[in-house]
Order: sequence, then C-alpha cells, then structure tokens
Amino acid sequence: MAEWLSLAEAIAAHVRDGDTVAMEGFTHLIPFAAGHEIIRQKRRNLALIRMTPDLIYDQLIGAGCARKLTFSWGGNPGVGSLHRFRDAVEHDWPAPLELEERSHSDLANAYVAGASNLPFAVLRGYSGSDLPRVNERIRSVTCPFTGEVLAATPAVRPDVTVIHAQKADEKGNVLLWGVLGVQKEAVLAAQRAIVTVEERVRTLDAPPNACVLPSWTVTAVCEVPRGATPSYAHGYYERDNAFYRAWDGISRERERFRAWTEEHIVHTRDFNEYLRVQNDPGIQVAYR
Amino acid sequence: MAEWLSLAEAIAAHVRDGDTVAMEGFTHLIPFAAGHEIIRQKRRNLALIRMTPDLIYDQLIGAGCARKLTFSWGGNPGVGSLHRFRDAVEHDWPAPLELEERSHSDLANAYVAGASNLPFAVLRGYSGSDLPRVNERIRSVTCPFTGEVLAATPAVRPDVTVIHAQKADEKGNVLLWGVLGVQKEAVLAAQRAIVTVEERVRTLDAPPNACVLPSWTVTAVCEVPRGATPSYAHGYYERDNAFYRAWDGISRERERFRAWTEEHIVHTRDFNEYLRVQNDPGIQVAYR
Amino acid sequence: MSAAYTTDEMMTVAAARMLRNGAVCFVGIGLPSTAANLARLTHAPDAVLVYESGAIGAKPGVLPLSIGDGQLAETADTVVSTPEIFRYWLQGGRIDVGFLGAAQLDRFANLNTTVIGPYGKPKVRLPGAGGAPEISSSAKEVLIVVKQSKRTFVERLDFVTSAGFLTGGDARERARLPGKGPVAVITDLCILRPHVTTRELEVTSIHPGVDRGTIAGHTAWEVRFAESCDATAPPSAQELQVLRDLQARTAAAHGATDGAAAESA
Amino acid sequence: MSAAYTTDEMMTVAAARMLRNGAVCFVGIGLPSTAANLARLTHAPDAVLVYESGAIGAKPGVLPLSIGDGQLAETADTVVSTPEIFRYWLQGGRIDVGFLGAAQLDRFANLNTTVIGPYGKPKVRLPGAGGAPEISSSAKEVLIVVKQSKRTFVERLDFVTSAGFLTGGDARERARLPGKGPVAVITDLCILRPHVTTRELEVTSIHPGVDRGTIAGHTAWEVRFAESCDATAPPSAQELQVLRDLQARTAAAHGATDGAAAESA
Repeated sequence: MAEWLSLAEAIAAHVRDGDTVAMEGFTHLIPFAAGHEIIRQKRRNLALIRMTPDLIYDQLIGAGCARKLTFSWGGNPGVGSLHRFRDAVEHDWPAPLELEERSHSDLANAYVAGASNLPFAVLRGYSGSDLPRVNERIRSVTCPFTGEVLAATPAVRPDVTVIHAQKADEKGNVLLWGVLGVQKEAVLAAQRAIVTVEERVRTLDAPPNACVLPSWTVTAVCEVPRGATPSYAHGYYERDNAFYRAWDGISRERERFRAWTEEHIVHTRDFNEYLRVQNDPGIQVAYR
Repeated sequence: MAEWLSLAEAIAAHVRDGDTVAMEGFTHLIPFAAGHEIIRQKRRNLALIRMTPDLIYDQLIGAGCARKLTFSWGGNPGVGSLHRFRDAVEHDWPAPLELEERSHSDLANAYVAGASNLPFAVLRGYSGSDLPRVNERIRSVTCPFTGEVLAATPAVRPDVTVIHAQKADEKGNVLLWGVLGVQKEAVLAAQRAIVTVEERVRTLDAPPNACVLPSWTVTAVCEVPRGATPSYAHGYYERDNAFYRAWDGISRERERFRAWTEEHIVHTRDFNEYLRVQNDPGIQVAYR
Repeated sequence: MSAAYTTDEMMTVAAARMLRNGAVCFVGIGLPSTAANLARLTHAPDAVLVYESGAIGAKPGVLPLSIGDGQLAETADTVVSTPEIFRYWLQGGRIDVGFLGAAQLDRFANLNTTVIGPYGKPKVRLPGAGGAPEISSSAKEVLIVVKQSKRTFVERLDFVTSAGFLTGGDARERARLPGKGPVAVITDLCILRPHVTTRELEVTSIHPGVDRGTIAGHTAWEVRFAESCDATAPPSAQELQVLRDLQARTAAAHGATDGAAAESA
Repeated sequence: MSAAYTTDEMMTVAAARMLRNGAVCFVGIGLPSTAANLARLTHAPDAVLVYESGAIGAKPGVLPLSIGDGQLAETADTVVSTPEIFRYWLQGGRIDVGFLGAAQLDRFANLNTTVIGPYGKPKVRLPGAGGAPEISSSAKEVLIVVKQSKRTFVERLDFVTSAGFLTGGDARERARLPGKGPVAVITDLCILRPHVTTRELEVTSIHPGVDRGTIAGHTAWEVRFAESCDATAPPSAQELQVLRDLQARTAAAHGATDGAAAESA
C-alpha cells in the first residue's frame, strides 16, 4: 500500500546513492519537482534511465547526480541540444557520464519486459544501424519457429521509478490520462515507485479502462501541485514552452547553469518555493 | 477504412471456407450474431482460434464449420462442459476436430506477437506442464543475457478476426469498454477484421485513453443490436445466464442440438429473426 | 456456537480463512471466487481480488457466474486487457495468492484439468489449462480448493496441466518456478499441506465430524497425516451468515443455483 | 500565380505534397510535423497523423512544439501508451509513411542523428536515435526532410543511426528490412529519389530558382541528376496561405519562432 509522504520524505526514504532510477513522462507529466528534490538532497552516482532525458535529466546531470544514462533521445524538444548532457558526454563535466544508448522502440520494449518479469524483450529493430556496435547489450535471438533473427534487449528493472500523475485517492490509487508514455511499465518494472500528483482526492472517478496504478503497486505518493512544470499536466496546466526555450540560455554555460541551480533548487526549501522564485504563474496565493 | 455492411454481406465477403478465424470476447462482447451468420452461410473447414471457445464455438463445431480449434479453456463458464466440443473431440462428431491447445497466458501473448508483427512471443510458462509434450508448437528460447530458458509460442495471425463492440461512428471508428479481453490484439493481428456493434453513432465521445480501433484497422463494421447475446454488452444489456444454463440441455444430445440449430439459426433470416424466435427480451417492438 | 452447515460450506469457509487481509489474490470462477469474496466480506476487507478477465480490485456484491461478469468491471479499481493481466500482473510477480481447482490432483499437488484418459483419445475431455499453468508457477503461493474423492485424489494424473511440486522434494525449485507453489489444499473433508521436505501432501486439519478413515477412503493414494493434526474450527455463525447472504443475493441476481461451479482457472 | 516564398516554405510544401490522402503517417516534431499538417489542411484531409507519443489520428489546430503536446492528445482518435505505439502500430506494420529528419545523410539515404566525430569521443553529441531506426525499417515508405548542405549531405556518415539502402543495390532487401525504405528526400533545393537499381539518391526535381551547380555545391558526394529531371512547381497561393496561417496560429499559441525544429524522430 502506498504511503502518503512529503516529497522530501519520499526521496529521502526511497532514492539512495548509486540507485538505478527511472523518471518517466513522455513530454507530458515529467516529474520535475522530484528531480529538483533529488538535486536538493545531493544524491550521487545515480544510474539514470529515461527514453527522452529532457531538461529534467539535463539538470540532474549538470548538478552531478549521475554516473550513467540509459536513453534513446537526448534533446530539448522543439528547441535543440541539452547542453549539460552534451558537456558531460563531450567534456566529462562535471563528471564522466557512461552512456547506454538505445532506440525508443528498444527502451519501450525493455520496460515492458521489466514489468512482465522477463529477462529480455524481442523486437524488429536496429537492422543496419551502428547502435549494436557501440552497445554490446543489444543482442539477437533466433525465432524457434521461423529461424528469423530478431533484436533482443535486456529488461529494464529500476531500483526506483519516479513519475508524476494527475490524481491519487486517499488510499494511494493513482490515475493518469492523456499522453501516457511508458509510466505504467516503468512503475511495474521497478522495485520501488514514487508518484507525485496534482491532487489528492476522495475518489478517482476513473473511466472503466483508465490508466490506474493500484495503491499496492506504489511505495510513496506525494501531493505536489504543478509538480510537472515546465512539462504539463493534462487538464491542469499547459506546457511552459517559454521555459524550454529559456533553458537553452540558462544551460549553455557552466557558470550560469550553476548559479541558476543554486538559486532555484539548492537554496529553495521545496518545489513551492521554487515556483515562487521562478515567478511561476500557477503558484498558489497562499505561498506568496 | 471500414465499410459499413450488413452482417450477411460482411461474412459473405470476408469469411471464406478454410480461413483461420478468431472470434474473441472474454465472456463479454462475444460476437454471437456473427457466429450464427457463419453457420447460416455454411462455411466449412475453418481453423478456429479463441481463448475460451464458449457456446459460440460449441455452435460452430456442432454445425460442422470447423476443422481445427486453437484454444486455452473450453467450457461453459459457470455451468460445465461444452458438449458439442466434447463430442467432436471424444467421438469425431460431426467431424474430427484437430486441437492446438495452449494456456491463456500463451494465447494472450501469441495475439500480442501477432499484433506486433513478431513471429513468436516469449513467456514464463508451462514449467512442469505436459502441454508442451502434446503440442510441438510450444517451444523454448534462451535469454541471450541471462541464459535462462523460457517458453516460446508462435504468433497468432488470423485471416480474419471477428469481434463485437459497443459503438462505431459514421467513419467506422470502433469503441469498446469494460472487460476488453484480447480483442484489440486479435484485430491488429489479423489480415481482415469484422466488427459488429450495438450502435452506429455520430461521434464516439470516448475518454482519452479508451480502447478505440481506428476505422483504418477494420475491414467491415455492421450494426447488430444485441449482437453479443447471450453474452453481454457493458452499458447495454446483461449476460443471459439462463441461456448459458439452458445450453447444457440443448447441446447435450446431437438430435436436440441439430433441431435447435435448424430452427434458430439455419431457418432464421438474420439475428433479429433469431432474437424473435428465441423470444429474446431485447427484441425491438418493430420486429415483432 | 454455529448452526448446522454443509460440507461445502465448511470447505468454502476453510478456504476463505486462508486468505490474509491485504493479499492480492488471483481468482477463478466457482469455489475460489466464493471463498475469496467470503474472505473479503469477513476478516480480509482489504484483500485485492484480481480476475483473469482483467478486473483488478473487483468488489462484487454478488458472486459472478462467469469470470468476466459486468459487475466485476463495474466494481474494479481498473480493468485491463487480457494480455496485460497475464503479462504485467501475473507473470510480473504481483499476485500473492492464486486459487485453483482441478479435476484430478496427485500427492505432490500437481493438477489435471485437461483430459481423463489418453490425450489423443480422451475418455473425458475437460476444459483445459486456462490460466492454471502460469498461476501455479507465477503466483507467490497457491491455494487449491477441491472436493475430495478417489476419482479426484489420484495415484497418478492422466495429464499434468499445472505443476505443484512435480516429483516432490526440491523438484519444483530445480525447475526454477518463480512462486512457492501450493501451500494448502482445502477439501470438504480436511486441509492438506505439503510436507516441509518431501512436499507430499499430508492432512494437517480435519473438519468436524470427519474421521481419518473417511479421508483415507476418499484418497486413492495412501494419505499421510501430520504429526500435529488439528481439528478445523467449524464455521462460525457470522461466517455462515455472510456466506449464505452472499449466495442468496447471488441466486436472486442470477437465478443461479449456488453450487454452479466450473473448473475455470 | 504565387506570392514570394522562402526556401523553407518551398521545402515544406514539397514535402506536404508527397503525402497522399488517407495515408497513415508517423510524424516527428519540426519540419515533418509541419509538412504533414499542411498536407492534412490542403489536399490530404483524411491523412492519419500518428505521433510517437501515442496520439493516433491527431488533428492539431496549431503545430506542436513537443511530440506530446496536449493538443495532440485532445484532437486524437485515441491515445495509446508508448510501448503500444511502437509495438502494435509501427512494428505492427500499420504505418504507411514515416517522416524523418537527420543531421547527416549519405548517397544511399542512410541517416545519422547520433554523433559527429567518433562515438566514444564525439565532437558533437546529437540527440540520438529516438524512433528513427525502427521508423526507417518498419514504415512501408520513408520520406526524409532535411536542409541541403555539404555538412549534411556527406560522403560517409560518422555513424549510421538508421538504415536507408545501406550499401545500395539490394542490400536493404538482403537485410530483410520490412519496409521499402526512403522513397524521397525533400530539401530546400530539390527532391532526390533512389535510383531504381543502384538505390543511389538522384535529383529528380529542382525547386524554382535553383540550378544544378548550387545543388552540387551543397552535396559532399558527386550528386547525380535523373535523366528526366523535373522542375518543382512553386508553392501555390493556397498552399502558402494555409502554411502561413498555420504558423501564425502556432506562434500566437506558443509564442514560438516558427523555425524552431528539433531533430526528434
């Protein structure tokens, strides 16, 4: 059964130095508040997994939390490069970053294998690509019926998965909708799962086949309104496209990135204070 | 794009003698009207696939439409045996029936492989079971990462899949909800798909992550109200449990089964006339 | 104090008691569903019932006649597809307890739901495997509910549909099945549990009014009795009342005879 | 008659024209999304846009800035999970046309979106594969939209992220890739198509105001011209107006510069 905790408590209890951590959300519902809290609590040597690293991992990598990144597309969507990611890969700053690089189809299948308690997944992929030459964990398997050779990829089994969702009820049952990404699989593939939500509600009132994660599949649930901004939460707020563009400037140089991170993350108490410093339009009046 | 047809037209055009046919619906939304029409049109030598054969395949087998059955559980749920299925297996009546027997988990995975255009699926299954000894198409595959040996099952790729759903819009986009079974996978695994629906509507008004089959994945769509009875259609009508129990008596002896089938299926023009003969409580006043 | 009760009621109550509160339970139709719902309505209100039709957290007010009744979907926390239920939930290792029935079982709790007689020319063609082979391997624990008779408790299965402890001893571990396997067989006469090393089933609790001779007379192998063999507590008045109320509501809703149970896994 | 237009507009219009009505199109962000939506708003109202975020049949009123914008979900026929979109829809063989961009491509339309320089110590670390390797193999046809320059149209890729025709000839068929591969590369200068036997790209249509020397000067290999090399029709007034209206609506909605395009696959 999920335990309702503050985000600080949840990260303190369930994300440990050296852990393999998946933070998912495919452009939608990216758990930025949780990412900030990991930086704030100075976790180190994390093996990060995420299909689209996005700004959330640019921040974690630049802040020195990561030793490894498993990913399939590392850019600032609609804008350009992830400068902290590139700086780590191209210049080992602030530390070398081991890459385990895959395709979207591969990583999506690898999460499915993890959720299904299988050691590997089979896909029709990578034909003619150089990726299997630089990642020895992309292998092949032969169909025992047709003799066809297909790509094989090891299952993803994170120590902890962190996602953001729209709602959870008192018991900790979680509901998300809209662009679902790979969140359900990432939670079910993990040993532990932390879910931040926009609202804590009495009942979910979910449609019959909605994406619901029962309380007993979740370790901790935390109420963090606007916890996905600058990503968006369908039905709650829009994507902060201006911030995605601004990030290009904030992150381009090491010093400006460091100053921004100190002011906005390290020296803020929590995500609500971040929203205040950031002058986020959604900050509740109560916190001003 | 799906074409709106009468059920008789759809079966005439898209179900051929000798076809591999999957009619799915896991206790819910079983396409009985379509099954009757296949009997009425006297299709022969069908290779039937279905996780839970149920009354619909008992009828098709007893009527002599089938040469083969791929299945995982063949009973009358909550009642007992499928007598026509048993008579075919135990006494070759009305014809020998080749069995390809699997487990639920296997067949569900095999449909997923079919929908995914993979030649086989991998599952953790059958350990210690005799089923692989009697079905040489249950094989094994070795994980290229861990060396673990897992079960492998060939993909299901029907010539035609037939399902029943709640609604379709003018364009032929199909919506189903409630117990979803393996219908989406069965449609996507097939060369052709026929969908009967409770209602033709202007717009589906589906929730964002509902189970929708876009029109371009469906070959023919047919409006057949109550087309799943004696199974049920969530939101429309309940399961006719009395008929499931009555079937035990109707189907137990060959002669009574034959007489029933003649009167109710062969000599009725369509499913509406069947409902009238059957004195179904849902038969529209207009047809009386 | 308890009212008079039938042996079926004793069996159902004994099975229900096995389910601990909060357990996630994969339920088949018939006796398992009755027992799991009785548990939910008595000592285990937070038991999570998962039906192979995809209903997770179903809380039906009456017993379903089929594994996919509408009420299961309506009362569930969520309803997922059949592939998902077998892939992410059962194979994924999320099921604490799987309930199974069988047409035949042997002393190592291996189960047959496929055929009586040879596979190619069966005397009786049974429904088949359903979900049982993977429930018996992937659920963390398995409970078997079945009426006891020499036809059912056989010396040798005609067909092994689902693995219990295979040939006994550590055979199951050697076959690397993920779950622990059967922890109890609950019958209308007694409760049997696997011996800690041999894994042969032995009687650990005898229902009221039943004697050892009756149990031996309903078992085709020479059944063993545990050293400390208990007497099963009779159904309490509350257990009986909740069970009978549930069956009365079910009969009113379905027009079903309460004993209607299929061997669906 | 058409108004003055930019080379980017010519490229987008030429790409849009390639999409036939009713085609099911797997779309990445940036130029592919612009072109596909322009097609939908002009000659191909029944084109089905599938975004890798899971939105099937999206009909956005403005261009999405990211692959998973809320409007894609709101206007879609259905939104499925990321695993499903790659498994059932792309790998399942349901995509008629995949649109791709690239940082580098070679004469056989192989694509690089991974690194410039050596993989282990790159000069420029690009975003990576995304969906491209499987789009390029599983979509029935692939359209590539990319600005032409010697930095982009290279003699030899630093890294092959996604297969075009590999080493040319029947190499792609021999590698048993399911889809036909690239059918056209649309640039700001011209349209190139693979030669029927060698599969080397050759210029088949030259945009207005561009000459062969300019194209050769923007290609690092010795580019070939088809025997019957056409002149691309300039954007029509209607095409331009629909495109500009779309971009104006997008700018108003996002405050985005219209050229903002990532190399997301």
